[in-house]
Amino acid sequence: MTKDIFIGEISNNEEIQGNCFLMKVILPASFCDPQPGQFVMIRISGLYEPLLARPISIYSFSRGKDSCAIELLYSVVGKGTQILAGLISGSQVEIHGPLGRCFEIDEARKNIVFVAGGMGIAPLSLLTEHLCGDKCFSQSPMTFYLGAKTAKAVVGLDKLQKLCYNINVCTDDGTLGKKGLVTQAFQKDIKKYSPVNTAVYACGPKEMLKSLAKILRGSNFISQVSLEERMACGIGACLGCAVAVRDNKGALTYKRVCADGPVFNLREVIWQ
Amino acid sequence: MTKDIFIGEISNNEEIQGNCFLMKVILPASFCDPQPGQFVMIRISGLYEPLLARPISIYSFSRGKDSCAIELLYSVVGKGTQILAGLISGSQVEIHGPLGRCFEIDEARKNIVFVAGGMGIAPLSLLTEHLCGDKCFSQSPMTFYLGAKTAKAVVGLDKLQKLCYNINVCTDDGTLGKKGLVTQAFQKDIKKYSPVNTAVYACGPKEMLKSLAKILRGSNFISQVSLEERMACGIGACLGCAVAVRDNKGALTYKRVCADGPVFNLREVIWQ
Amino acid sequence: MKTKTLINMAVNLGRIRLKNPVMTASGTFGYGEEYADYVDLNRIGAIVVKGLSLKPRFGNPPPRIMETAGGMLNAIGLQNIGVDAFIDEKLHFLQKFDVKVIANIYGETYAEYIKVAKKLSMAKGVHALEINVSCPNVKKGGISFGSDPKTAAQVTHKVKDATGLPVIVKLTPNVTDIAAIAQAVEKAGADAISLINTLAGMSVDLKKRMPHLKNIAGGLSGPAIKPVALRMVWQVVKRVSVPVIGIGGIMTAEDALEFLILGAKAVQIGTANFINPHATIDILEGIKNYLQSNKIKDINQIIGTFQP
Amino acid sequence: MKTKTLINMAVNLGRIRLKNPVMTASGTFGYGEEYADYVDLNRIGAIVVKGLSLKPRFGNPPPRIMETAGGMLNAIGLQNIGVDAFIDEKLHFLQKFDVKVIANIYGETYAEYIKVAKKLSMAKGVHALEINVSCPNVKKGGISFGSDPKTAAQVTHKVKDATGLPVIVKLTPNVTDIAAIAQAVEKAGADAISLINTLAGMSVDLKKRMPHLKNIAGGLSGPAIKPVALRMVWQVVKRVSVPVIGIGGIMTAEDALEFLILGAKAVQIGTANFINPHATIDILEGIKNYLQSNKIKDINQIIGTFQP
Ligand SMILES: Cc1cc2nc3c(=O)[nH]c(=O)nc-3n(C[C@H](O)[C@H](O)[C@H](O)COP(=O)(O)OP(=O)(O)OC[C@H]3O[C@@H](n4cnc5c(N)ncnc54)[C@H](O)[C@@H]3O)c2cc1C
Ligand SMILES: Cc1cc2nc3c(=O)[nH]c(=O)nc-3n(C[C@H](O)[C@H](O)[C@H](O)COP(=O)(O)OP(=O)(O)OC[C@H]3O[C@@H](n4cnc5c(N)ncnc54)[C@H](O)[C@@H]3O)c2cc1C
Ligand SMILES: Cc1cc2nc3c(=O)[nH]c(=O)nc-3n(C[C@H](O)[C@H](O)[C@H](O)COP(=O)(O)O)c2cc1C
Ligand SMILES: Cc1cc2nc3c(=O)[nH]c(=O)nc-3n(C[C@H](O)[C@H](O)[C@H](O)COP(=O)(O)O)c2cc1C
Ligand code: FES
Ligand code: FES
Repeated sequence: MTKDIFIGEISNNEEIQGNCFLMKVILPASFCDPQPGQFVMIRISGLYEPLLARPISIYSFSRGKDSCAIELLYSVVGKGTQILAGLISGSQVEIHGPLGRCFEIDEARKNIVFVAGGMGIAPLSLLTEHLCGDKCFSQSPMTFYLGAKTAKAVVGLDKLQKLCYNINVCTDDGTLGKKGLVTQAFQKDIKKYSPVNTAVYACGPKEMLKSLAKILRGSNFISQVSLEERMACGIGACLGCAVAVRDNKGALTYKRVCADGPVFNLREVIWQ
Repeated sequence: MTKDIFIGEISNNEEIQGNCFLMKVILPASFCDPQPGQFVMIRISGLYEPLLARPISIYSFSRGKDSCAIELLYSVVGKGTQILAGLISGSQVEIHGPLGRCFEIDEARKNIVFVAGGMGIAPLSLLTEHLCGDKCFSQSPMTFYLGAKTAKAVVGLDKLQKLCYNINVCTDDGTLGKKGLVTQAFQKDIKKYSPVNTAVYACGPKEMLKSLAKILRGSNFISQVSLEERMACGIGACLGCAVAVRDNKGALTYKRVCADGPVFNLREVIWQ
Repeated sequence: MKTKTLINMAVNLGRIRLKNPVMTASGTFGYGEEYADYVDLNRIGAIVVKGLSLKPRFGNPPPRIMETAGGMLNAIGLQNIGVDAFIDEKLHFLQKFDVKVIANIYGETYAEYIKVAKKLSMAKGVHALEINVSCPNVKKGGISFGSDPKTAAQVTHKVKDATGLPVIVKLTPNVTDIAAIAQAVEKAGADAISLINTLAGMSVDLKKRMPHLKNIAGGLSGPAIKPVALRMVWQVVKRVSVPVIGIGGIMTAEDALEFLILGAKAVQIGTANFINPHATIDILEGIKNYLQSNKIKDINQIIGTFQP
Repeated sequence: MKTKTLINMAVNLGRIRLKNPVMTASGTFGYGEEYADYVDLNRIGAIVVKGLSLKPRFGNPPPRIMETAGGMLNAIGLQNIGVDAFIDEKLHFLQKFDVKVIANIYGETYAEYIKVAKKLSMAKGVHALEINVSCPNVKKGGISFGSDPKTAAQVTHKVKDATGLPVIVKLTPNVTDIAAIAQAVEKAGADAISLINTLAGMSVDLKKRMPHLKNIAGGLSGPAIKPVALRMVWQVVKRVSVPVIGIGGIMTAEDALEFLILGAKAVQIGTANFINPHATIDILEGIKNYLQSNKIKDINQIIGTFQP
């Protein structure tokens, strides 16, 4: 009986780029400090439309004296996010979380590479912030590969630039940074990184993660990826958010993105 | 193809008494002038919750140069009205109307009596306004019987006092005006009115109208009442808003509150 | 706008050719008149009128409707003016429009179905019959004709014998195996099959501690039932070769397209008309826009595109 | 607050006495553990665990869920750890609480049902079995055991013979005559009947032009199905004398009370747990408040109060 859903108040919710919103939610002090990679389930109280809460990664977190605040970076892709985008400051939302397993940090791997596609920047941005604040990594080389369809879809760059000096932006149409896929940009540079010293953290569309898996296959790189799947409960009860992974014996089994993830070792994921 | 649903903008929506709200909606100029007794179906666009529009009488109407405005007086009794009450100024609503048949005015009956219970004041207030503006009735004696459960439930009195000098307020608990039912107050006075010269207009809870029917049974008074029933379409297509009435031969038949009413001759209504 | 006219929207429901696949659902569009001020009736694929019985019917006592989550319950009780009054008073109005008119019919005995069908077949301006088999079969103790393949087939058979008009059989979803019933009515001669009618449902008033509807139970319609309707349409299209018309919770063009993609040749719009009297036309336009933005030139190219 | 304790909330489900009528629905509350941080499990009437099969099952490939209007579709595919792992790994945790534990079981053959039932009957800490008869009967070509009175009765019979525990039979709503099935399982020895399981449904992804669920069809749950659930509970309570447990779209105390007023002795909370992990307790408190403000001292006085 220690956990519950929190009622949060939206203090800001604006379109920062075409179709992409940044929402700040003020929460009671009892909301736990989230770890990078964790997410919340967000819902409008009282309404059955949408019925289910939507999972959104925690993009930033700050704690005040009597309250704390999270920021969510989300793009409007369907009805649920559409309704979220319509909420004005002062509106109340139900926030369930922080949920899920965070990125695991291996102190032995000092060289950090991030690969983000689209909204994948959200959890990786929080991770970057954490690592920068961690004295164990403060001297670590960090490289960020950030991909998007087009210049207008690149979000969160401002904040990132304050944290990370080495950012490679790619767009599918070349309107910002290099033209091409973010995984291609990483692949070009891959020789720069020593597999045993490097940790690759990635989040983005399935196709991007699939390419990354191909690139890293057979190598000694360690890579953790944050996956997405439709969710109902967010806490491991409904088994709705299944993802196919290899078990110890290499056989296919299903894990729950919400409770066993959303962060998985890239190696264990089975791409269909 | 002359009719359509209008998108209105709420310019004001406040609680004027415990649980009772006054909403002002700005509408395009193409919205027709409503007649007293007519109503609108109101809904929040885009949502399926509530699914159906709610019928609310037009309480007041004004026409500007490029737009017009209606006022709705409503009490929160369930989910739909609850959601309406939560809408802030600037919100958009779908307004369908004006709908239904209005009160019919008999120029021969110059003596006017209104009997309103609770929210029943809404259509009767608009009717009073109309009659006051009608030169045929400008000299007519008008008496308003206004009933409510308690003082706090009496609404619209301010506006009414500007229109009608003879207002009898009754509350069930005697906290305002006379103690007792509004129909009892009318019954006490009934001898004052000549049946053939008087028109009685009434709106209120079913029990109130039923009592009125009893009081007027066998007399020569003419009475028109505005009825309520759950509605889906509001335009006579679904047959959902049936009310039992007597046909020409005195046999039971069903009429549609939305299209054949909401105003009926008290005499034809069958009370179950 | 010009390019839109290049998209073919016409579909064939067996012998009936519709200018587009957007029809109205029986009982939700009156006799057409009620919506004529809102919608250009010439633009609708077909108008299915309120269910007609041999004699006029009063219907059920109120309350007759109640809202539920994403849906509504109705227990109208098939109130209607009767087939004769329809022919004498209502058909004339509909004939002024260039639109297919489909008469939805029902009876409590086979004989009633036959008589209503015969009367409508002789009237001018009716293009097809739609048999509502959800009605209680008085002889069989009130169990609906449509809940058993045998009685459903029997009604179909008898109506087919009584009319030269194309016959659509409208199925009830309150059954274990809708595909078996569809196959039975197809074998009995149905020219097309429409589904679903409403799901039987209830709701309870906590203040009165009794059902909201005077009739106790009613029929559930609206967005809430769309998943059930889609599933049943899918089960039926796989098993019959006559055209299938999808009905149930269609509020938008996207909803309609879901049915078409699964193989429905046309759709009927019901409850949506109540909350948007312009729904049929909005849906028609929306389907055209979808086809256009996907560069599809013929509606028939989207129908049944999902094949597992 | 003190006066609240004076209200009796205990109900009897045949041989099982529940401290209150609020149970969890199978598959929506995991094995209890998942919600133990949110809810004091001691306060729940009974916990029905995720459906158990003889062998562990992987379940269906994703996507497994999809939201619909007022509801959700799921095609989990009965993923579970298997009855042995449940007994070895999960039961222990539940035994720490003063709560009735009900094991929901299913099989693809009679033999499987029997074996699962026997294993659970020998384990300590299981208070009753709930038979899920919605599963495909492999021998009968995949038609569910619960869609035919004969097979439903047969499963009931066999499980009853295999166990000394009270047996609840959980009915599927995808049938023509739910009351006939209820009567059949009552006759076969069911100690109680719970209903409804999910309605079969589908939804289509317009971008991919294929169903959202990999499994094509899934089960519809949530507020959308409440009217159907209420109607079926009403049909069943009228025809059986064993206790009936109402399930389907219960989100609030008011929803639960609708079922109780119609005659359900208890209710199960399903989808509501997903959007409010505290739903069971909120509903329990809400029922108490309703009774208190209506001056009713015993929950049993509200059960079945509607009599037409
Ligand atoms: C752990 C986790 C973290 C996430 N973090 C973010 C984030 O920080 N920012 C962000 O914009 N989005 C994030 N998402 C995705 C977000 O949850 C979905 O975009 C959202 O639920 C879509 O809801 P909708 O009602 O608008 O779309 P729907 O109408 O439900 O669907 C529209 C489209 O979105 C896809 N979709 C729906 N739900 C999900 C889901 N749960 N995961 C993936 N795709 C989905 C559908 O396949 C469909 O193509 C995250 C998802 C997960 C699982
Ligand atoms: C022609 C007409 C004019 C009306 N004018 C007004 C008005 O000016 N001001 C006002 O406050 N109300 C008015 N009403 C009543 C109003 O429509 C209902 O109070 C409203 O629909 C309730 O919606 P809900 O979702 O809040 O309640 P629900 O949750 O749907 O129901 C709550 C309670 O309200 C009752 N109710 C629901 N719908 C109706 C209905 N259509 N008619 C009567 N009772 C209903 C129910 O029986 C129930 O007891 C009018 C009704 C009609 C038919
Ligand atoms: C108020 C109402 C009346 C209806 N009357 C009839 C009818 O007379 N005959 C019939 O076959 N179906 C009738 N139906 C069922 C609809 O035609 C349709 O099958 C059902 O409502 C599902 O579609 P929807 O969800 O789009 O409304 C009626 C439905 C409603 C809501
Ligand atoms: C994700 C999910 C999993 C379910 N798993 C089971 C199950 O294993 N066994 C079973 O009998 N019912 C199962 N059900 C059905 C529920 O127990 C319940 O009958 C149904 O969801 C209707 O109730 P609701 O509307 O309150 O959710 C499941 C439902 C959902 C949504
Ligand atoms: S969302 Fe329910 S188990 Fe993951
Ligand atoms: S509300 Fe549809 S006929 Fe009156």
